[in-house]
Amino acid sequence: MSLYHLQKFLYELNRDETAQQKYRNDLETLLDDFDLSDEESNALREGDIGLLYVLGVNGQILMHYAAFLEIEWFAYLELMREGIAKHGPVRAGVYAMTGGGESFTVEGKKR
Amino acid sequence: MSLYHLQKFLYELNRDETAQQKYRNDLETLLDDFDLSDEESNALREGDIGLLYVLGVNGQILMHYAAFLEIEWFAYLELMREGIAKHGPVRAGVYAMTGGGESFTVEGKKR
Amino acid sequence: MSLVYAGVLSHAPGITGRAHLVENTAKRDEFYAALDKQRREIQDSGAEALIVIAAEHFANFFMNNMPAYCIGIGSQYEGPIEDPDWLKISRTKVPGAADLATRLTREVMKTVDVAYAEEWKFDHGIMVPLHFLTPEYDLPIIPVNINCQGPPLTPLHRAWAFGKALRRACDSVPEKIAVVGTGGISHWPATPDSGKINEKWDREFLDRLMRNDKDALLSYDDIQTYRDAGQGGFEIRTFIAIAAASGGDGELQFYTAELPIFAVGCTVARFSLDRTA
Amino acid sequence: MSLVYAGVLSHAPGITGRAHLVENTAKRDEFYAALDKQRREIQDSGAEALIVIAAEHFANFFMNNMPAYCIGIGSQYEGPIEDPDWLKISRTKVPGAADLATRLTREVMKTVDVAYAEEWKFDHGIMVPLHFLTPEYDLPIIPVNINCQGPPLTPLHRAWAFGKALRRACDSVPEKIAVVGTGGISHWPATPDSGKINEKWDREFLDRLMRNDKDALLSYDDIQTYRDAGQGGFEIRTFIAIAAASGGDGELQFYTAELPIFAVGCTVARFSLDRTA
Ligand SMILES: [Fe+3]
Ligand SMILES: [Fe+3]
Repeated sequence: MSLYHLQKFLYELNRDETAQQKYRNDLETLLDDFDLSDEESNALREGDIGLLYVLGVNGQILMHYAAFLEIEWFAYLELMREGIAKHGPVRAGVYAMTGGGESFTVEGKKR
Repeated sequence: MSLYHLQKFLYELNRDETAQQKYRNDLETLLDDFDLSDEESNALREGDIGLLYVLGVNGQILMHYAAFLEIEWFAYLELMREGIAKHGPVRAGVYAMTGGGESFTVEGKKR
Repeated sequence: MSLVYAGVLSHAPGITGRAHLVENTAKRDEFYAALDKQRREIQDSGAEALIVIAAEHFANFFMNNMPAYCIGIGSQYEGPIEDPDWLKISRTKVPGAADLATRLTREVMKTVDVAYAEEWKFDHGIMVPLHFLTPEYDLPIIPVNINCQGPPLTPLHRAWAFGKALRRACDSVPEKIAVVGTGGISHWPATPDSGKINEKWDREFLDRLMRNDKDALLSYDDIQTYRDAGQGGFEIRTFIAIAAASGGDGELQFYTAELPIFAVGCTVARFSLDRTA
Repeated sequence: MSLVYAGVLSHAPGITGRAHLVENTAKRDEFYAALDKQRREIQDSGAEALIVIAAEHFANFFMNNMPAYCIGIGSQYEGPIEDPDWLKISRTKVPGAADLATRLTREVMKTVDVAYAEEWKFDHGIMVPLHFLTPEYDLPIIPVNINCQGPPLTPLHRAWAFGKALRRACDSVPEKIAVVGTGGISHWPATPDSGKINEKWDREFLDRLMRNDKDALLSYDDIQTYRDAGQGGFEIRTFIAIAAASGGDGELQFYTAELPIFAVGCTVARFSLDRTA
């Protein structure tokens, strides 16, 4: 049930300014508070949106982490697509059955 | 609804070792995270069990704070009684209608 | 009868957050106009409080304690929890209705088992509707959540039961109350498929909703919904609760699938209130 | 039928935490022997998992999201949340039953709206029972909470409905399951009145409980209960849920009001299981 802890990390980060400060200033201590695998911790250290998506993090949680990392909207969508191309389909969570996705907006296709 | 925040402070303290460390080492910063009146903050600074009981803190929350402060069981009960004697009846919360209380155990009466 | 208004509207964060990216600005402004009309209808109803039945997105509720529904009984809230620059809505305080909400909660609890909360950080699911419906944030808000996010989800027939219970509760108090349900229909929010909309599925759902056809509304199955309407489709629970609460026919005031940058088929509708609900 | 055992027992923290202070050690040991007998009965039932319906005390659930009930669907828990020296129970890991609990939750949700939780820090409300009933912590536990602490409380008739739903859920799975309800009867826990026990009220309640008299059990009123039985009296919800789940008569195996240092009338009982429940 490690996905639970990975999502909990991001849930706390999304809603708690103290956690956000800690993420910026003392990430290792913050990571220690959660029961994470090495792959998960590394994805959080590197802000690896694509891998986090493949690991099963819900987009409703992930998109706010991307905003926190100041990743622009269409770049965020593209990072998830790249994650699937690199790591394969989503492994767990609600999206476990989803595929690659494509760009559905005229605005995004221009980028 | 300040009793809500006062109880929330103790709820967090009871369940979170990080908050417990902060209580011991950096109490003012911890207090700043909660929306408390001066009377409430002072009661927490001084570990004033009697006043906290009168302010309406639920005993199920308060007894763990007392244990955290290493207050012995019968002393904990007595502190609540002293609080009522000093500050008057419980002002809010579930116990708002309760009175003074007495010792109901042979073990406690001997103390 | 103290329920004075019932309606539904979309809440996707792009509606405010990506407004500046839209190419089809005519359609966007038509949508905004429909939302402004809804604002006036609520105002004209004389509502003293607005219940917002939302499908929030892991802002307050997580799998460490995920209630089937929750009602806010606080006296004040704050929002948005998201980065204000991202959502393009400034962070603000929103008045609650503690006493009224507590009375409603006690009544609802007689038949439906709600959680309650004295604090709540509103996410886009509530802030986007409020931005359009009470832009001065001067109407007391009672937030409600239905779990549309983390399985096991609230079953559809229980979302219906909740809507009925909420109506009974509203009709038991003297205050005039408006209620809106805010969700999405088919959509794939915050995923690589963001912007995908199944217009056919949407129109079929909206047809059932406007007819307030209980059996047809409750016949959806989560596995099929996920396949045809995405995870966002789970949010039909909020619209279904409104149909149950209103007990009357709906009037679809606006729908478009032509704003995929908003990542949802944009919807505005109101319902007549059946007194015998 | 896969529910194989139903019983109730007291959970007050003094039962372990203040055991060393007791003067009436003979009565205390008689109580402990009754709990040990309950342990053996559960073992002999062949139960593969133990559901503990508890009334927890602001350890996991607070008024920021207080569910009427919650079911734990985690694979592991930890406890006690209290100072182990204070409770006299060492901190330990407790195995959960994630898959079974999730199946039960989905079934219960068809009629009763439970919250669910993937983590849970057990307080004395669960740890004291486990200390006696599964001292090696080797039986998978499914924790359940009913809100007996923070008003608006779960109505009694809904606690009954929950017990019925849980029974239906247990009977829908192949596993053998035991269930215990753990609360107090009259008591004034952690207040200046700690140690007060209304034995007359307790015996009247236990009589209704052992007869499994639904109407008599559901006729209690919270204001009267608070007056006659203290805040602790709100915890009758857990016992009522067990009566509903069992559908059979109870057998009172132990009761005493002679251990006020434990701050509760100490109770152990089991129920026959009505197949037509
Ligand atoms: Fe949504
Ligand atoms: Fe208790």
